[in-house]
This record gives sequence, C-alpha cells and structure tokens, in this order.
Amino acid sequence: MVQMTINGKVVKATEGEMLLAVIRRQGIDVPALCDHAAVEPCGSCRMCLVEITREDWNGWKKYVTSCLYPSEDGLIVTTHTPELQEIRRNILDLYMARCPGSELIQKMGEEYGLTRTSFKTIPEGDNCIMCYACTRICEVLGRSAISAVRRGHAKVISGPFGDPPPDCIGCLSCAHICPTDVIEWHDQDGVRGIWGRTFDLIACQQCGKTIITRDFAEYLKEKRQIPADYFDICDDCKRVELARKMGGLVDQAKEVAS
Amino acid sequence: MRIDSIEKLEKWRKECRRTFEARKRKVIVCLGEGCLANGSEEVFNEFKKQVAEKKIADVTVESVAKTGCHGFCALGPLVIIEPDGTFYTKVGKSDVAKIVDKTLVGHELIDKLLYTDAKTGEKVADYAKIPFYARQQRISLRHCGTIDPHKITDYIAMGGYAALGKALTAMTPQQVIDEVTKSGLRGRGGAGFATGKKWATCAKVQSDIRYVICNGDEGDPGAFSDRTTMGSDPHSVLEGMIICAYAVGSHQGYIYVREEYPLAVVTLQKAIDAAREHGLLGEKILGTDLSFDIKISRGGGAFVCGESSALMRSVAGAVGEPRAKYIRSVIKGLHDRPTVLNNVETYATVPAIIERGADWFAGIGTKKSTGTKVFSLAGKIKNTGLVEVPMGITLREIIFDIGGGVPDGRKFKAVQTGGPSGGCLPESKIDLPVDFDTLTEAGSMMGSGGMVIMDDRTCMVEVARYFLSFLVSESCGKCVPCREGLYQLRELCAKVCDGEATEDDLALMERLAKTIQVGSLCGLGQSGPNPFLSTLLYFRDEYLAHIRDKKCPGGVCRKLITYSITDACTGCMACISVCPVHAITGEKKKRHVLDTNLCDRCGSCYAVCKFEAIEIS
Amino acid sequence: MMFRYTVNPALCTGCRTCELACAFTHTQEQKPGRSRIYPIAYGPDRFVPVTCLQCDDAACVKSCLFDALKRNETTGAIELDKDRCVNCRACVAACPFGCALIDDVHDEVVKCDLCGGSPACARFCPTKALVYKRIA
Amino acid sequence: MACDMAKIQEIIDRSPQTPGSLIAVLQDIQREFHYLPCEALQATAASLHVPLSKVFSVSTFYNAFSLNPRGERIIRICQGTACHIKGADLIQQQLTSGLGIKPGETSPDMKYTLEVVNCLGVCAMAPVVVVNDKIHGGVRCDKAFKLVTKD
Repeated sequence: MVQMTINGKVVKATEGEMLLAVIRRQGIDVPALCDHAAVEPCGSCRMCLVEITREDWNGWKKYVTSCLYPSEDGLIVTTHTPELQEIRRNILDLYMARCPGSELIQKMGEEYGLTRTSFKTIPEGDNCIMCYACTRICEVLGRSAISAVRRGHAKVISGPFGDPPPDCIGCLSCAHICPTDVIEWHDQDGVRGIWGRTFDLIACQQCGKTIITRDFAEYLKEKRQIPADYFDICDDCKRVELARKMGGLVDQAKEVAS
Repeated sequence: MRIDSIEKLEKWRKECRRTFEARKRKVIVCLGEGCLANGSEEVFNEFKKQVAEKKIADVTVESVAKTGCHGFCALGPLVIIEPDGTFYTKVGKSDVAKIVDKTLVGHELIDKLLYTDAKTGEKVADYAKIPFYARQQRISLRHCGTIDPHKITDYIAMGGYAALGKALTAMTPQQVIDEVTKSGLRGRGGAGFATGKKWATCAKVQSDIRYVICNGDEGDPGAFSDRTTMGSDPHSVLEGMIICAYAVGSHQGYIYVREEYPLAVVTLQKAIDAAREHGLLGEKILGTDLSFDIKISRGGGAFVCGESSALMRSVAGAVGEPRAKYIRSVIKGLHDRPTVLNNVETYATVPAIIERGADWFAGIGTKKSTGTKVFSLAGKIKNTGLVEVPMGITLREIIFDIGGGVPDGRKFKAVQTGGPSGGCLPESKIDLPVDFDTLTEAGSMMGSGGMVIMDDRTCMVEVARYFLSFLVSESCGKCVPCREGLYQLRELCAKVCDGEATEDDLALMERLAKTIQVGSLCGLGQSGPNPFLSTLLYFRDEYLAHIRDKKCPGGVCRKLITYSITDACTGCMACISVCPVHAITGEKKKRHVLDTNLCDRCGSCYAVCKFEAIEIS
Repeated sequence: MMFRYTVNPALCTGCRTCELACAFTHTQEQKPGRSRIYPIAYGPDRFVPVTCLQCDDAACVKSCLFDALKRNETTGAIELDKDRCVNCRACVAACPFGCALIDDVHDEVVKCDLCGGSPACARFCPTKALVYKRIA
Repeated sequence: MACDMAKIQEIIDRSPQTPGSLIAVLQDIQREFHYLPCEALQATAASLHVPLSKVFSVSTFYNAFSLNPRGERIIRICQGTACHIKGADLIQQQLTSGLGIKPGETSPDMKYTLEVVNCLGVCAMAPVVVVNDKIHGGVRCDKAFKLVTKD
C-alpha cells in the first residue's frame, strides 16, 4: 500500500495502481475518453491529465495522464486546476472541430462552456476520436481484425487494405466499446452487418432468437473450448428447458416419496 | 584474422600504420554524400585511371584514396593532395588530367581550383589555413575525411579501438561510467541528458538482459552530422557502443538508421562485419569475457521514430508510436529491458574520452556543456557543410567566421536551430554562446545541431507554417493535441500567410500552442509549437504585418505579393520557359510582360532571372 | 468460509416475490431492469425459480475474453465486472442454463451476483424455496 | 496483378520468422519490387504470425513503404528546411506541371513516380532531388524537369 494526497485528501492505494482508478474511487470526476477497464490504457485522449508533484520536488510539478501513471508513495495529485481545465477545454474544442456530430463530445464541450468549436471544422471529420478502444479490444479478443491505418491527421481505423476485415467475427465488441458510437452495425433477418461484412447469426433452434454470430461461436468453441451445442438454443429457451428438467426431477422425487 | 589480445591489437596497428603511411603522396577524394551529389565518384575513378596510365614515381594507384565526408560540402567535390594539404575545390572530371600533370607530376598549384578566402580574396592552398577548418576542433568528426570508412585498417592505423582495449583491460565497468560522468558528456541527440548518469542508471537495474541502442534516426531536417559520422567513420560509433556495452553489461546492440540514409547502412554493415571478423564484436571481444554484437535496424521513414520509445517499438517491428514515459526506457526500454539509447555523435565521442581522459574533454567547451558539438550549416550561408566547434562559441563565430555569412549580399535574418523542435533566433541573439542551456533559454534548442540560416528574403510566418506542415505529416497521430492541435495550428498559420487572419486568430494560436506543449504525449508534440512560438517571440511584427497591413515583409507569401518585370529585362526568355502558368509573354531581346492576373506568384521567374529584372512588391 | 445457495422448486408457489426483490435491489432507477431470477412454470401451478447456479467450471467465465466474469471467493458468486464488460454477449450465448441475461431496458448483460453475500431473493422468499446459507 | 510468390516467400524466409522482423521483411520486399504487393503483405502476416491488420498498419505508417506499384524512375524531392528555404517548392511545381503528376502519384505509363521526402540529410547541397537513389544537389527549378527526364 502507498499513501498519496489527492486534492488535499490523504488516500491509500495499491502500489502501481493507475491514478485514474484511485481518483475515481474518491468520487472525483476526471473525464477520460479512451480509458476502458478491459484494455490497456493508452493515453491518447489526454483528458485525464492531472498535475503531480512531491514534497521533495521543491515546487516543481508536471502534468501526467492519470490513466497511465502508477500510484507511488508521497505523490501529491491535483485534478482540477484552472490550467488543467483550460487544457481539457482546448482539447474538447479540437474534438468538436473533428467530430461535429458526436453527441458525447458536444455534451462534454458544453460542460466546459463550449457551444461551438473555435477552430475550422474538418470537412472529412467523422465522429471517430481515434481513441483506439476498438483496435485495442479487438487485440485483447485475439483477432486484431482492424487497426489504425496511416498516420498523423490522416489516420483512420480500418480493416486491411480498407476492405472488410477478414479476421472479423462480428462480435460487436468494437462497436460497444466505442465512446462516440461511430462504428455502424445492424442485425437484420438473422444476419449481422459490420465493417462492410455480413455474418450469420445463430438462430435459436426453438424460438429463432439470435444472440451471437456463428463465427463468434466457432471462435469461442476453439479458443475457450465451449461445446458447440451450447450455442444452439437461446438463453430464454434454455431457462425454460432448465425449469422443465428440474421440475421433472422434483415431480419424480415427489412420486418416489409418495 | 581474430585479434584476441591487446598485444595483437597493437601489433596489428603497427602494420596498419605502416601501410597507411607507406604512400607518401596521396590523392584524397571525398566521397561523402555532398561530393557524391556533385559527381565525386567519377572524379575518383578518373584519378585512378590517369595515375595508372601516367606512372608517376611517388604516386601509385593505391595512393588514390577515398574518404568519407570532409565537411566542406559547399565546395565539393573536394580533392586533397597530401602531405602538402593542397585543397582543391569543385573538382570536375575534366580537371583531373590537369591536376595529375601539374600538381602530381610538376608540383605546381592550380589557382583556379584553390579556395578563395572570402574576406581577403586571396587563394589558400593549405586546407588547415582555411577559416572553415582553422576554427574547428574535431573530436566526434576526428576521422571524417581522413580515413576510408570501408577500411578497418585505416581506423586501426589512426589509433582505433585503442580506447576499447584500454577500457577492457585497464578499467572496470564502473570506472568507465565514472570517466564518462566526469567528462560531463551530455547526449548529443537534443535534450542533452548526462550520458554518464544514463549509463549508471541502466547498469544498476536488476536484469539479465540489457540493450545498447544507437539512435541514427537523424530526422531533423537541416541536420546531417550523424549521417556523415556513420558513413565516414563508422568504427568510432561501434567502438563507443562496445565501450558502453562493457560499462552497462549488455550483449546486444542495435543501430537504428533512417531509411533515407542507404549509404550509411552499407558502410555500417561493412564495418560491423569487419569488426566481427577481427574479434572486435561477437564472442570474447579482444580475448576478454565481453561478448557483444550489433545489428542494424533500418527505419521506415518516420520522424517520430527519433523519439526513444517510438524508436524502440520500431526496432521491435511495430508502428512507431511513442508511449508515455513514466517508466524511463533506461529502466524499461526495448522488449521491456533496461536500455541505453544514445545518438551517433555521443557514441563517436566516447572513445576519445576514454583514450584522452575525462579532464581533457571537460576542459573543452563550457562548464555545463563540455566538449565540442557538430553543427550542420545549411540554408542561406556561404560555407554549407559540417563544423565541429567547442561548446560556448557564439552563433556569430559559427555563422559568419566559419560559415562565411549570408551569400549574394543579402542580410542575415534568422538562424533556425534544433529542427522542428527548435526555434528561430534573430540577429539580436547572434552573440549568444551556443550550448544546451542558452539555446533552450532563448526559446530554441540544440537538437541534433542543425542550423539553417535564413536571409531577409525569408518570411518567418511561412517558416513557421513550413515546420507545422512538416510536423503534421510526421505526427504519429496517437494523441489529440498533436494530431488535431498541430493541424489546426498549421491551418491558422496558413491563414496568417494568406492575409486572412485576425488578431483574435493569433490569440487563439497562442492558446492552442500552450495546450499542445503541455498536453501532448511525447516530445514531438510537446516541442511542436516551438517554431511558431519562437518566430512569434522574435518576429511578432511580421505576423502583425500579415494581419494588419496584409503585407509579407519577406516577399514570400503568395497572396500578399505581386511580381512585375522591370526595365532591367534583357529579353532572355528564361522566365518565359520556366513560368508554369504561362503568365509571361515576350520575344527574344525584347522586354517581357507579366500578366498579374494569370501569375500564381510561385517565384520561379524570380529564381531564374539573372538580371534582377523581376520585382516583388 | 463457504456458502451454498439452494433452490427447492417443490416449495415454490410462483409468487414472483424473488423477481421483484431482485429487480429492485439491482436497479434503483424508475424503470427497473430485468431481474436475474425467474420463477418459470413447467406445469399448472408448478414453478422452478431459475437463477444462476454459480457453476464450478462455468461456461460464462470461460467464454468471457475480457476477464469480466470472476468468482467472488467470499460469496461464491460469479460476478460481472461492468467496467470490463463490452457487451459482446458471449456469456449469454454460452451459459447452458440461460442465466447470463440481457437487460433489455438498459441493453446490457446482467447476471446474478448473490447481492454481494445476502441475496434479496432468498431473504424475501416467503416459502423458503430459496435458501442461502453458510456451510463451512 | 500477378506476383512472384516464390520470390516473396524467399525474401520472408531470409529473416527470423518472428513478429520483430516485420519491418525488415517489408523493407526487403519493397527493395525488390519497389512497392508492397498485397499478396506479399498476406504472406508476411502468415509467416511471421502477425495479424494482417498490423502488417497493413505498419506498411501505411512508414513513409518508406508504398502500396502501389511505382514507376521506373522514382523521383524524390527533398522538402527539408534547407531545401525549402532554397526553393524546393519551385522544383516541385515545375515537376508536377512537367510530369503531370502530383507527389505520391505515378504517371499512367509507369515511367515516373513523384515523391516528396522530409529531408535526406544532404542539406549542404540544397535544394536536392533524388532520381533512383542518385542524389542531385543545387538543382535549379528551370533545369529540374530536364534533369529528371534525361536518360
């Protein structure tokens, strides 16, 4: 355990635990867009910058992304100085120019007093904030079907060659993790569409309800040894079946008893 | 032949020296990139041919030697006749016969090819007396231009690998680190971190594997000293790395060379092979317990890979995106192992420090920036090329005394130092002593020693826009302030250039610049606004001229200038043939006419006119 | 310490108190999400309260590629770490008993967590068809 | 486009079959073919056990790689600071209008590819144009077109 000061309050944390988690545990709201517990922190959105210093730094201080900075003994953390708020505001200002259609960005900007961007709206801008959450989650999943392509301002997230990604299994993890909901997908007539590809959804053999794609089920079967027939029936029908089975046993027991 | 002891090394050195000195008279042709670009390879081959044909008593084919870059690129191809030090400049293939006949056979000087002192107008025969060389003190560049980079024997003859021998046999690793620390050597890559301290930290981290990396990704436009060192004296880089490996306990090293330097890769690879063949790399170096090998890792053309964490990711085969350096790479670097990363010039300096001692090195330069520094002089300066001078020398001495000042009778306006991370310093700062700290205080930085000189025909706003464009195309795109911020800053800067910006825009630019500085993830972003901020600091009036008066004082920004043809026009047709939009019409020997409506103000006509008949207003 | 959660369908009257208790405990919002327990009729007036069995070698845990499902060693419950969950629904598809559920209201995966050691369903079950007790 | 798969595999097999070799392998392929054929990226991904998306990511991140076939003559205009100050823009303008292609493009007859590079480290000879690895220093804008098109 280490002891730190966050906004003047002494707090305890596990050594190495990232500052952002500790800060949030204190109920302090530090914004972060690219952070997600399921993926390694990457520090791309810069919103979670905090100011740190130490007693022995003689007044010297620096800004660090709290999602990436491990807790250490004696750290003095400040999360909401006017300078930090100014940086966050300017970053949101930049985001607003890039992602004019994102409700989330718009809402966050408003919290910092921004109604419209001070900069030139980027003509080819979409709502992608390039936080890499999608590519990181796909990597954790073990597929890495999509990746960041090109560099700098021209960077986009895409499948290889800009084509529908061959390694995609249609699990939707990327779409769900995306903070600005920019990854389009749809389920229709037993088919899921995402990244320009279509995937067969497994229809429940009893009621026809669909949950995941066949490719995803195959992948789970192979990677995690889940028996294939587990995916044949939907959760609703499985529960009914369980009730019927258990009920049958109860009835049997009753008969035996009587 | 494997050299497995110091004794053998010294014996071999004697042999090498004998061969090196056997040729009393030598014709040395510079084959550095600069001279190569001007055809020095043809000159070299022609010398071989002529000397072979003419059978001169004391000059054989072997006496025609090639070397790496000599530094004085402005006057290439360079030919030096030793032992007199006769220095011929701009030697063409057709000059070779004359040199052979007159100088080699007849011991006469050829005036036309000699260097002319800009101040006195006199011809200087001995290159040591040329101000460009006379003011220099070469440590890192000590062998550049004197040895054939492809011959390890040349390097050995000049005392090469003696420092390694000394370190391995007479010093403990700790003593090596202490010596480097005491020398005060600071990393030549830009930030100027104390080299000894870095080595000491790496050596202290508990780990079975440690890496030594040489950063040869000289990405700063305007800097070319590392290219020269790698291509002209590769063994001193290797020797520095091996000494470092011994000091910190590493078995594997990498040299990361940028893709744009194919010649350096070839030369380094040859050097590594030769060193390995002679037992100076590989298992049991010089018969001691040290085993260390070096691999070359070629870059892929990405400026951001000069940043240490990006470089290490690139060495590991991944996209060169930096990571937040809260755990320093010296503790957790390549493959998460402790890693020492220094740049080419730093490693090349190390053998000299070990050989001649820390006190000698610390006695050169200033107290906090010891030793010498190599500067690349380019842009609007007479003597373009490489110079190595003691730290603390003033910009004026470098630019005017050594560099010969601004050509074509124009006025000095600014010097850009430190590449895209640095800044532009105006004439008022020209007497600043150059070292790591003073440059940073003045709003620029040392960087890798690039100095691009600008004259009064340069627009400082346009220069800022240029650097921002460079950074926008080189940003990795990982974090927002750099990816989006530099882009917007560039757009705003372009708006100023176009005369469409307001003073509010300028305030927005300053606000944004600060956010980029503080908010960016790596050094590229953090220093990205420097070219803008430094030009704004010293040339705010130029920004205001664009904004308030819609004028470009440098006469560069297209939307704010017009071109016209004056009476000085002789009707030579040069401008007509070069105008890409066919805005100039006229006949031979008659004054030409420029249609301002068609003109897109590219300045091609201005560049080609030999009669100063094109006027910018 | 070890606990065991037992379901005795013979005592279940299908009163649905467990369902309400569950939904109320897990969502204090205006619109309650789905419950994690359902009394399902398998015949006239015969019910089985179906809920997660906290299996030993649980398919939901195995199917989660993001380690969002972990057993709480104190309560014995397999808990869903909402911060890590990305809603891919692998667990929903994989659970052989259909007990990893989709909350249709909030469009997210939910699962019985034994209320952190004091399951509301058992507490409120009037017939003791649901019992949670310490066994060691 | 038909591709010499055997050659590609031979190049890949020269390096250790680990993800760390990725950049080196791509460089070797690029050197051989002057660009990275799509099939080569797929073969590289399979041999080095790197996801195809990552191979694509790397090959688009670094300027050294080209995913399109390049012309017989690759012309690179240096846009380093010194070259910029000394009029690299004018050379670029002459070459784009002369060759009819923009930087990054290849002429339809596959003869010329025009590229812009951020400093080649030959700043002392600025402005610099490189034609198939041959460096030309002190290029004048009125001579640039002739320089790059002459045999």
